[in-house]
Amino acid sequence: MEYIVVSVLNGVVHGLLLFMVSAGLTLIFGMMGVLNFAHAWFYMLGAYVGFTLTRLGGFWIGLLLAPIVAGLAGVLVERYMLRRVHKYGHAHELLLTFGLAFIIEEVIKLFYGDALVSYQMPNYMRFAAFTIFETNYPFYRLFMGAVALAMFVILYLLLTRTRVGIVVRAATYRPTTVEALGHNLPVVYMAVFAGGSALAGLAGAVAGAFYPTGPNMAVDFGTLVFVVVVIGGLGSVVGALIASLMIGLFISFSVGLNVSIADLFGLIGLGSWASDVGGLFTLQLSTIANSMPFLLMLLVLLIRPAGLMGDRQ
Amino acid sequence: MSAQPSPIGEPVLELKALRKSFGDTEIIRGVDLAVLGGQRHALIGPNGAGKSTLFNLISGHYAPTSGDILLNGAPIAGFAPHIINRLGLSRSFQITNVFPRMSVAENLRISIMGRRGHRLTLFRSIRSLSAVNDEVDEYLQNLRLTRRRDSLAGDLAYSEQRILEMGMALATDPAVLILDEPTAGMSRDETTYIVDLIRRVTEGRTLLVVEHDMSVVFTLCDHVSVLVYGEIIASGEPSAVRADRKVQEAYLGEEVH
Amino acid sequence: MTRTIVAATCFAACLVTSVANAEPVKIALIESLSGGQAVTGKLFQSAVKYGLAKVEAEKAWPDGIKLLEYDNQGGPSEAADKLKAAINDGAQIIIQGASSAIGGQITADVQKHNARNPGKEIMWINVGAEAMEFTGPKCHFYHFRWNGNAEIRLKAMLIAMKDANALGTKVYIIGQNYSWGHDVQKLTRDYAKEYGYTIVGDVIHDVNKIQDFAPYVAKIKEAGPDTVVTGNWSNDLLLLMKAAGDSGLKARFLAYWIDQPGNIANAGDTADGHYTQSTFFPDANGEKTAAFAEDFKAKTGQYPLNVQGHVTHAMWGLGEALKALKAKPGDKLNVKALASAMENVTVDTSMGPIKMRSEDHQALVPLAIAVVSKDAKFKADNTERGFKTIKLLTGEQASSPVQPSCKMDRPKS
Amino acid sequence: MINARTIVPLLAALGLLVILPLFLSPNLLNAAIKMMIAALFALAFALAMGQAGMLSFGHSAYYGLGAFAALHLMRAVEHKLFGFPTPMIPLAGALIGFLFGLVFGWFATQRTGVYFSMVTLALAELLFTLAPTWNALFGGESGISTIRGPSWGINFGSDADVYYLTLGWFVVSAWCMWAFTKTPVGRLALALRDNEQRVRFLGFNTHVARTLIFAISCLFTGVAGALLAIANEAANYTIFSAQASANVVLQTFIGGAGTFFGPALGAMIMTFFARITSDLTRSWLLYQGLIFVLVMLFAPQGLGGLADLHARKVRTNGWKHLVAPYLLCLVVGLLLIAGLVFVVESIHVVLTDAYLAKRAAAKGEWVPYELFGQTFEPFSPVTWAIPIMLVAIGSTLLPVARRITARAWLAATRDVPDEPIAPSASAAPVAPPS
Repeated sequence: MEYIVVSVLNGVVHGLLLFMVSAGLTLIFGMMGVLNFAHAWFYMLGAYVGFTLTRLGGFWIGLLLAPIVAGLAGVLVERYMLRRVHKYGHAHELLLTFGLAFIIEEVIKLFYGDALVSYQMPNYMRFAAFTIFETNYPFYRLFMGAVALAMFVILYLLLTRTRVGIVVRAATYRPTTVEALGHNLPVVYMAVFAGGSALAGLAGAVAGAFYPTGPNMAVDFGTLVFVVVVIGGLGSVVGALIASLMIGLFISFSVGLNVSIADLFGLIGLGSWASDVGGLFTLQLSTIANSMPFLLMLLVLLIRPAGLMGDRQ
Repeated sequence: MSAQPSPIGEPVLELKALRKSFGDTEIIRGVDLAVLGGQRHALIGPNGAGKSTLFNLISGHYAPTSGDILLNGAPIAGFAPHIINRLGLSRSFQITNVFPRMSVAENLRISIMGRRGHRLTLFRSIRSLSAVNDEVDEYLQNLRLTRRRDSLAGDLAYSEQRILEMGMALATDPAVLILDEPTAGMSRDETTYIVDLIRRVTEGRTLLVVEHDMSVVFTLCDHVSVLVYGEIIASGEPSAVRADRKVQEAYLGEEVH
Repeated sequence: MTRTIVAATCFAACLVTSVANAEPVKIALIESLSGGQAVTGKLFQSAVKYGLAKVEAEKAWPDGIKLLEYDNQGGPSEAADKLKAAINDGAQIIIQGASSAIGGQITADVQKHNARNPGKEIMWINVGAEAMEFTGPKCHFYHFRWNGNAEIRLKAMLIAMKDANALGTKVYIIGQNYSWGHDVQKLTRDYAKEYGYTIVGDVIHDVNKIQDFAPYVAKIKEAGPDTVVTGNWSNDLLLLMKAAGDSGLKARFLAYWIDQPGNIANAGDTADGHYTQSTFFPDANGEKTAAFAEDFKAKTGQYPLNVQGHVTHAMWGLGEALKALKAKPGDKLNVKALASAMENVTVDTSMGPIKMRSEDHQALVPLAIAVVSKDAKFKADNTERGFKTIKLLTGEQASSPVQPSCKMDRPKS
Repeated sequence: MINARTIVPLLAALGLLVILPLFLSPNLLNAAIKMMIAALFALAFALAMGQAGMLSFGHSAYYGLGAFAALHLMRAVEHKLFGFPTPMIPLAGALIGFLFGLVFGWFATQRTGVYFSMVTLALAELLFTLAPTWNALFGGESGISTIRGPSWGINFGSDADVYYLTLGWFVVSAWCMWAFTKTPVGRLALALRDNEQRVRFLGFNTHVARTLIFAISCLFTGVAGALLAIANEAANYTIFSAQASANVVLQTFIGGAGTFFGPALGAMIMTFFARITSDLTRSWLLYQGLIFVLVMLFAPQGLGGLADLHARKVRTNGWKHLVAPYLLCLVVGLLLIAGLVFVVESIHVVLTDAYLAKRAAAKGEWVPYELFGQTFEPFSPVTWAIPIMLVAIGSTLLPVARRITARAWLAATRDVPDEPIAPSASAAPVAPPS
């Protein structure tokens, strides 16, 4: 029981973190069709801005400015790069951002070095929110979860309840009509991209204070955010949330299960044969817990190509 | 060009109680339709009547929710598009749908080499398939595209692209050819030209055409069915359908002022 | 055709080597200097430079030595290319350490090169590849390991913690899913009886892919160990310590690599009270180690940390071996002779003498065991914390037996 | 179209490649081997990407599998289990590449666009995770190592032998892939790239066709992997890493995915670039990223595409218009690059620990730093003037150079019928929102 409760808590918060990082990408992907490969690098940018400002002015200023800096970077990227290559198709946009990821990472490394930097949350936030079965639950984990939920609510309301959201959504399906109605689509796109990048920046500033902030932090998330978006379904904010939570819970629970394929064969009396074969068969589920997102994505793509909440491929 | 023989007067393509829903919305609500061999059958109807959906069902793009589609008496509902094509039904598209970065000749060649069994031929050069290449020239000539042979399909004029588009469907040598708005977006002259061309190149084939332009319908087709809100409300000779009161109300009344 | 070309290339190569006669001995450092593992590669780089500066100052080789640096970009295939480049540039001594994967490539390539080019041997000075097999089944005459390995390090920590009554009786093992993690797992199990503990659980996980260790900590907590043994490094260690600290896990960590740069700064107070070991801590041997640390800092900008102690010592060991050859100006380095000399070399360091063991070419390195504490005399990462040495073991004390799988094939001379 | 105009330069290039080892230093010879392997990998990748529009993010899987297949075969020969001629070892890579291409491709090609990419990525990623734990097959962390056995009277000990072996396989494979474009399936690949849906309505089973094409691409990828295994005589699981997949994507697009030889060109240039610059500067990845972004922005069809454009459009004697403007562009480019490099490298030096140690020794003073063998004062106006001057001159000349080049281009291509150029080689991975 204790294990289950703790695992659910951990899984949910990790899932929310994933959502926080991928929310912006969902927005960009869904609204513009742009596959921003550099998304996780905007997350990294946010963390380093947060780190720098925590030293200079304070943690909260970092939290405020990180999304702004990341958003401005997003504006530059959209205005001067993506727009140029838009006519060559989405593959080109993807490849461009792919190169951009290298640049962001290397420039950060140029200034901050190859080692981890010490980005810490303020001490007054470092306490256990509650203790459950003698396990302390850090307040900051709840804080991250709350930020992620806030992002979700705001995004959801923004897209479904506001005029901007309606225009953006309409632009997804009928770009020419929306332009004919007098909406400035380039500006809308720029705003969407900047907004998505800003969300990544905020996520970086928030999560970077809890997880290590270093040169490899973007690579770790680089493809995972795509996995979330693809599992969730093209541009579906709800889908991304569900996918994130699924991945979080899946990992959290698979860690605790010492099960291998050989054990499954054991159920039908072939256990010793499978153990002898070794390799894949004796691999414990817990050892490959973090490959689960990819496995999950394979399954989803083969069974439900449009993703969990997507309506088309 | 050798068309596969269609049994004249027998139903070649039959739709029986065909239904298709997307989520809660039913787009096709029980369509019964028979296209006879050699017939030039037009399908007309106001916007949103479900004409394109019907075409997508027939050509295998969607699987029907219920009901049957028979091609030469054999059921094809839910079959993959390439199977349906191989069974002798080919379609053109409402939106121009060619291979824009390949030459005109290459576009046609894809159709022809597929039909001639070179679908996965790996160890022969294109140039050695002389039967295919001869036929490509023949089609180019018939479609009056010889002059544009080596142009990229994406660079053709719009009307030429529509002709190529139809030619590609035709080049798979189908018994039944279904054309989705072949004259959409064309000028009067172009329309006359293309209708004449269609009439000539589809000689001896069974034809099902979605068309908005009533003059095209009346010059090209010998049978008209009217689809309104997913149902066939009338079917018959053009003149008879024109006189049908239901059609007048539902369709012509609002379309032709 | 081919034969003439072979002849031509040989001819060119001979030209190069004959010209090289009067030149300094070339030593090639092949490390990860860019990309994700650059931080480790640069640690090696600065210590190698520092160590060789002394070798050069002492004129260990009359014509001097020259360091060539190559970036292996973190990959074995690139390392193979750079090794070839180094050989072609005239390097006779190869230094590498940051990864056993790359070490595997280098040790095999060195063997093949030597088999194919008798008389033009090269040697690999291993300053960090810790997989057991390099001094086991893959051991050979031209490889020398100057660092510890999974067993040496584990044994040292067990001795020290047992002495300090910090080990307890219940041990949990968490490690990374590759040879290093497996080595640590196996050895911890093997030593259970000798040091009087039982394994209450173990888990192996993906390498450097996990963002959240809380589930693992939950699992550890359930098992209720006194001590958690982990060979994790980099993010995997840091995240594990943080998650453990946050959840209020009471167990101590016996962790191999807490002293990697950035760890202390990032882990904050969650690192307090955990045990680690190293081939060098500034407070390990009083004034001697402190003096070395200060000199190192003056030259390179920071106190020696992590691998830097033994990397420096390895360079000095190389210097001693070079000196033992008693070469005259103009002499060409004979690597076979150098390897023979290095087999029995002893080098004096602030940590105590380091002796190379000729049976398997594993150096007997003194190890210091430390606990992370605010009381530490030397602080790490510009924080208020540092490593407080609780025990210093001599090379003999820390050593592990020669692996029977090592069949050293010595050249007949 | 085989005619004298294409065959003569090709034969000349081949002849050059054959005699090249006579002139190359051992280092360059080794570089040439790796460049050919990279080029072959890129060509194989482009067969799926450039021709059939399948952007695979997991081609390292087949590269690695090809390498391990070759290594196991070489090991079997080394342990005298059976005999097998060394020059034929890449066949093992081809076979394994093809088989896995069929199986993995069967799953991946059920999807198109970005979903296809994600499936290939996931498959490669799973392999990357499993490989280090499967010691019997992949040899754990240190991988599998073996030795090239002598056969056919050649001992395959020297790089020159490996060079000729690689060259032979490169030429044969490249010829096969070129011939592939002339087959019905090769043409079908282009049609699939342009409009997969339409192909389906023309009677083709596109899933089978795409699987076959993907598997053929994997076959040659396997050959490239096997050649790498032969050259290195070892491999470990890192060969499956996403970085290897990413590299081939980068190289292919820098070279130009839409032309046949572009990817090979890109791979050769970038492999050489990495090899040279990685020992010169720690920021070479930054420069590589910059090159990639600049190519994507200003020459989206890649270097091969640019060359192709010149070959198609420039009149026979049009070159004389272009030489001077291009030289001007080169100068401007060099000025800008020099300015940028100076700034980047200066920052790099000033932020190293060694420099900080020097500053500490000088009690916090900004001591001079060394760069390119010169000494610079960090805050001296002279130091700052260098990059500012370079960049200022470069950016002033830039618009001028662009104008002159545009005019020269018009002059050089006059009288050539103005065929619109296809937008780009890459097919959109996602259907545009409709």
